[in-house]
Amino acid sequence: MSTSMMKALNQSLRDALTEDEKVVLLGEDIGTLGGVFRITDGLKAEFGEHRVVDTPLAESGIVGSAIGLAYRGYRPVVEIQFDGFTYPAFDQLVSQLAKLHFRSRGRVKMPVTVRIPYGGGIGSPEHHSESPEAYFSHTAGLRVFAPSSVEDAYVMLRQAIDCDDPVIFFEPKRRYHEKAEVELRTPEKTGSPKAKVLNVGDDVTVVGYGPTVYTLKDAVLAAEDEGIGLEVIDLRCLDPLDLDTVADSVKHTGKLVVVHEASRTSGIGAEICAQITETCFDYLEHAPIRVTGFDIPYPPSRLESHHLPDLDKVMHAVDTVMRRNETHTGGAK
Amino acid sequence: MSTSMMKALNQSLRDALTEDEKVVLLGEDIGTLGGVFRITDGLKAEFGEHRVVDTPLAESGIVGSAIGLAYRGYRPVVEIQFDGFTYPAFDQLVSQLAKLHFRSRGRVKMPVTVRIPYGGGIGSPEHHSESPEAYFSHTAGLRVFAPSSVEDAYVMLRQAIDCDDPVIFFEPKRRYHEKAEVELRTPEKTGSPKAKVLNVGDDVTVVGYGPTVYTLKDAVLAAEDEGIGLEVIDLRCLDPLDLDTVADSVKHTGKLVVVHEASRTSGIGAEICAQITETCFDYLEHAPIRVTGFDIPYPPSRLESHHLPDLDKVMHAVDTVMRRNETHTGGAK
Amino acid sequence: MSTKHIDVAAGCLPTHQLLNVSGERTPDEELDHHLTGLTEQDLADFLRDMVVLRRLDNEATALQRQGQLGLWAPLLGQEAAQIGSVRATQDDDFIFPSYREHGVAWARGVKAEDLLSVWRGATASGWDPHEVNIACQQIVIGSQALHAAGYGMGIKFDGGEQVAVAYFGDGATSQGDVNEALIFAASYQAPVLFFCQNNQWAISEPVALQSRTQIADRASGFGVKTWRVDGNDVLAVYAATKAALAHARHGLGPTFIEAVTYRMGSHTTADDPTRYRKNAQLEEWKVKDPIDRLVNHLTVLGADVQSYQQRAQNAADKLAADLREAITNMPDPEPSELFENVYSEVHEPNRREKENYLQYLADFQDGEA
Amino acid sequence: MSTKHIDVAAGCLPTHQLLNVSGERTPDEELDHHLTGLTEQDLADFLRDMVVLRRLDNEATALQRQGQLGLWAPLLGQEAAQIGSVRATQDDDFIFPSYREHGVAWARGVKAEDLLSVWRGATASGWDPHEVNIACQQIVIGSQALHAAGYGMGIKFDGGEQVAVAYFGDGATSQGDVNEALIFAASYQAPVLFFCQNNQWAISEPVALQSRTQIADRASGFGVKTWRVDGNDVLAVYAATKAALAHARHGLGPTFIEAVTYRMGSHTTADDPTRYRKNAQLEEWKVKDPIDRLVNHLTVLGADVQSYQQRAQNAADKLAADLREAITNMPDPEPSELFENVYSEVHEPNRREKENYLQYLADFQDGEA
Ligand SMILES: Cc1ncc(C[n+]2csc(CCOP(=O)(O)OP(=O)(O)O)c2C)c(N)n1
Ligand SMILES: Cc1ncc(C[n+]2csc(CCOP(=O)(O)OP(=O)(O)O)c2C)c(N)n1
Ligand SMILES: [Mg+2]
Ligand SMILES: [Mg+2]
Repeated sequence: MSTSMMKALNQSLRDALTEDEKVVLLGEDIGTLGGVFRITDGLKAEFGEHRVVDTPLAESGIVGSAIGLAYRGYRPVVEIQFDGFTYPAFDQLVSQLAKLHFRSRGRVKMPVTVRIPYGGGIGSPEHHSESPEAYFSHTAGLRVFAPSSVEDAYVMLRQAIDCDDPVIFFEPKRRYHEKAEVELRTPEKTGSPKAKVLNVGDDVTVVGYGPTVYTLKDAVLAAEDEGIGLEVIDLRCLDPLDLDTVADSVKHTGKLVVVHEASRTSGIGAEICAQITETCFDYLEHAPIRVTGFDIPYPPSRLESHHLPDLDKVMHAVDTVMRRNETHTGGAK
Repeated sequence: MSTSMMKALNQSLRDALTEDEKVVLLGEDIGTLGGVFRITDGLKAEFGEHRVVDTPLAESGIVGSAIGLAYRGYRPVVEIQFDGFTYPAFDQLVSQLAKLHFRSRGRVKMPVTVRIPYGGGIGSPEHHSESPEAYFSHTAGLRVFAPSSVEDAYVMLRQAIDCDDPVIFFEPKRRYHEKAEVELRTPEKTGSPKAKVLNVGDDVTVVGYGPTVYTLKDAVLAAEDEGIGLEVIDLRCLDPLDLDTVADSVKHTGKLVVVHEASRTSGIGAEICAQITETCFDYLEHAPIRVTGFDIPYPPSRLESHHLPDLDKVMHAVDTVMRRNETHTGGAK
Repeated sequence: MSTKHIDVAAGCLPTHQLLNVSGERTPDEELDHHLTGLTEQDLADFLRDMVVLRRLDNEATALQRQGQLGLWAPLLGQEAAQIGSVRATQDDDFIFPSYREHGVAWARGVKAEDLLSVWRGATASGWDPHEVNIACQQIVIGSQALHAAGYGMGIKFDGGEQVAVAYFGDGATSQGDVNEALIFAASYQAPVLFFCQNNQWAISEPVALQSRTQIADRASGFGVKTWRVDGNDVLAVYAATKAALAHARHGLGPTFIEAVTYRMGSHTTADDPTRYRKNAQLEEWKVKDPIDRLVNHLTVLGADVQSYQQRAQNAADKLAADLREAITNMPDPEPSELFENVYSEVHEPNRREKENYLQYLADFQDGEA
Repeated sequence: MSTKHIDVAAGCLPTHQLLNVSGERTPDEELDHHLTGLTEQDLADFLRDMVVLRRLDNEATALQRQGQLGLWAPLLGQEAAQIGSVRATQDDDFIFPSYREHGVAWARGVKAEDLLSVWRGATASGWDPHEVNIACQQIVIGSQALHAAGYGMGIKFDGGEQVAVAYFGDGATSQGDVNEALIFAASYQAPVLFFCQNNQWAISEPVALQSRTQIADRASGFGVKTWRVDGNDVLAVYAATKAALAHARHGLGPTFIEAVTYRMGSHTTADDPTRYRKNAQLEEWKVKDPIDRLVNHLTVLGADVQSYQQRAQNAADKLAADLREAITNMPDPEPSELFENVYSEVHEPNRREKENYLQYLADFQDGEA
């Protein structure tokens, strides 16, 4: 059956709502409208207004009340309408949600999932194209999931909801319409997803997640044409990072390119490069490099194609670590 | 004249208030009380309640109204009472303060300084010992200053206030009482401070900032005893990072240890290690490593000495990059 | 819609109306004198403003449909709320708008194409805030209310005569920032006008979800002087705004206006309101149309309405044609702009990033990369 | 203090008082019947609670001075506000306290040493929230109000009979979160009681800086049923809390209580109130002391006050001795605790970090490192 990522997410929520009556959804416009991206389409009609809850327009309020619901034994799934509207809830996310399990010495569980459609490339106005994942990666106590495929969207959202820890769940909004032939099956295990090798190759390890993974798949073909074998890894989970999988690969290829849309400085790419350098120092043939968004506010949409990692920039970085272009570091900076 | 860091900061604010009538201070308890750390002691009495403004208890309100004051042509200097209370203002800091110059295409200036006493080691309760600098380092549009010495506290605060860009100004609160013989002189240039080599050495480059710099100075002596020469660099400015100074050093020593109190994952240390690996790959004799706080919420104070980088951990890391202890990575993880 | 949000508590504050639906002037002891000096010509100008604005709005929607804009947020139905209020301000009152105050910016002299350039995705800001005394448009709901509070504090500190005006919607009143702004403005008794266009909806959410009292009553609880007005009545909006600004200029502190209006169109061009609201409600509000209301009033006054309408129509036609021309010919920004104005003083990493990327692009064009 | 904050608007809501300063019962039509069933023994228990609590507070301050605690936030003067309210709750009402509600936690059965262990820096939480139905204490001003709103929404969703109670101070009312909490609770008509102890100060800031209206009036603007009570009158606090909880249990939605009281001591042991407030104010409030008030009332009632006081004194002595013993012998936590409960399910980096550090410590002890 061919399913889109939107539908897979919708089904994932439906199945979670069906299986556990303590699952409740909260967010702006998620009820009657079904969400601005229609991810919750039909769920209020099916489960009622006490399970699928339209909230007042206040993100701190949404996350804060989800925390209260978790105290009451609920398993809230929160939708933040767009990435750029996460920040009003930052205090509740960082000082409360992330820390309550620790603060309570394990007595209070915070099984809250915070869904955030993120990333650019859809021609939106300001605040609708951000990639704030590094903030949460730096925050102990949170898990951060970032599915890239239709199947992962379904499975990982189920895992996130089942997880007793808070999960920030980043949905690659510009891939919402991607389709795949998949059977959506309830996952067996919770915990955090592991990184996945999407393509085996000998020359360069290329790591990405979420919306950039499609670009990396294109890069595999482009590199093949040039006789370069890319080992492509989809991280899937950004916290905890499964860098054993990456290290295994780099020990084999000796070269690493990390790709993300978020700004480069102090982004997740920096952590990956730093750790891999630590664990694979003797194997590295070139410094790990990054292909990322620039260190600028997300630009007006008519310029966003320059800001986003694309096939050319990834290939340029591959050439760089292969020492094929020595003059400058270009797109990978 | 012997001056404490507290006094130097107080004098810096006094001089700024005197020289430019558009400078206004805003914060909780900064007026009549002079701030919980007394940094603004006496200033309300001297300059009046329209220059030194006690605000209602709301951090978003403080930063948001500072932005409005900047629109009006003021140069607000905001005090966030403690690091852990920065987050309610996160949206105003990240979506407004950082982006308004870009958003307005350069027509609006945001010369706002946000002073944050940060870091641990003073036996405080939760939320009073955090090191949130990486969040701001990842946010384009902000500058991030982190003085470590009495003199820098004075000079860099003047520079921050003079700077037409927003500056997040991190004050190492556990060093507030440090004293030094200094003459406090108005700096000649604004812009961002450069990194400073505090000790010249041949063997290992050790980079820190703010509260850890004192530890690094101790490490110089301890290492000398062991016959190791440390080149110690105080970063001073965390955004923009002046890594040319660090790279020059690492090209000489071939080894790098980065030290900060903040949690390790996706901290500023990761960025420094990643960039230095890029620029100095062929010079490195060992992977750059980090001595940082753990990836945990800041612990209860009776455990904080374990969490904080100390002389032993720094020396252990030095030994590691010198390949003197091979068994495990210990404190540096 | 859920039943639990229907029984909104009856408010304490009356809704001021100076023009009934038929266009007759209804007396209002508190507001009447704020209309003193308003001539028939002024009313005709209001009419022209509203007609031109509606056309601008329609044209923008059409341009979006044709792919010339990325998105558009129509103001259809809110013309009186915007024109009535902005026309009551002085040019040096500083305005902090949200993303829907096209009328406010346009009335202050912002060119239509500059307004639309942001929605085209060609630029981050359509005007110079210091030239027109309007801050950059605000998308993050409610944030600008605090900026207005701060600006008002500044006026108070430097003894200015101006007023800071924040515009926001009914939904925005749920944001912490708007509430904190009321607190700050009240605490310092700063000259700030909080102007809330209650257009009944925040995307798909009815106002009753945000507040069980009248929004105007909420503001009263903060000790802020408040008016609730018929937002489709340009005279009531104008008079209340005059009253509020006078209050501020007399040093009496912040004020709040709830302009009760209706978003006749979709939330944005990406929205489909049929999914969440009944046509009947729209029909109800059509009767209260702000332009019809003023036309009726001019008729009641015995004015030469047709010639006023004609004049307005001509201005609208011209604006629409010029706008279309300007937008369809608008060039894309240069990639170098990506790196500009991130900082007011370029710093080294910023400079290098720009240099590297422009070099990369140049090499690429040379077919090197 | 600046003059601009003195002319607070006169409030609409009256301040309920059931005991005047001399301890005489004053009639209150709205609240009187909520005292039905309260016996002299209950009053004596209130007295004991308050006396013990004051002793606990004094002892903690002393222990802090002696370096046994890192910090302490005294509740001196707020005993009636805390005891009167918590004694009106049911055990399964869930409470979200701030950092000063020692009396609330203690009355619910939290041991004094467990309370103090957090202030000692020995642990992050002094109790199991699910055992005593009190959330972890909250330091970030106002955050817990939203948790209470959410908990109350949960009660509403699952049809429970409980009420969620948020405690916070006057300063907290300026935080966006508290205002959003009122909005959420009102929107869903959730069973939530917002209990504000207006102790006149937020560290050095007088309440007039936060609000120019009575805080209770602010809540009314949100459509939340509100009482303003004399917070040093244990009967008024008790009765109002009973009324509020009944309101919620009848499905009538959220309520707000402003308990007007006074922080007789310093903000915390790190604070020096002589820097910002006049002694005269303290003297004024001493006359209104909550314990004296109840003693006076028992005297007026003709009760054997001395024996009640003796009993209270004995309980207080015992608590103080036990507490000192427990605190001075309290061991420091093990370093391994650093890494525990960061996640409910240990993950690999967390496991490795713990293992590495414990190994490092072990090596260190072996003199290796
Ligand atoms: C902080 C934040 N959250 C969510 C959004 C998404 N959003 C854009 S407009 C809107 C509704 C706003 O409603 P209202 O304040 O009534 O203004 P209106 O659109 O009716 O003019 C929402 C939820 C946003 N822009 N900012
Ligand atoms: C978000 C936040 N900002 C600042 C502080 C620092 N702080 C601790 S207590 C306090 C004053 C609180 O006053 P109030 O709410 O009246 O409670 P009280 O202390 O009087 O009980 C402040 C500013 C904090 N804990 N949290
Ligand atoms: Mg609206
Ligand atoms: Mg207080």
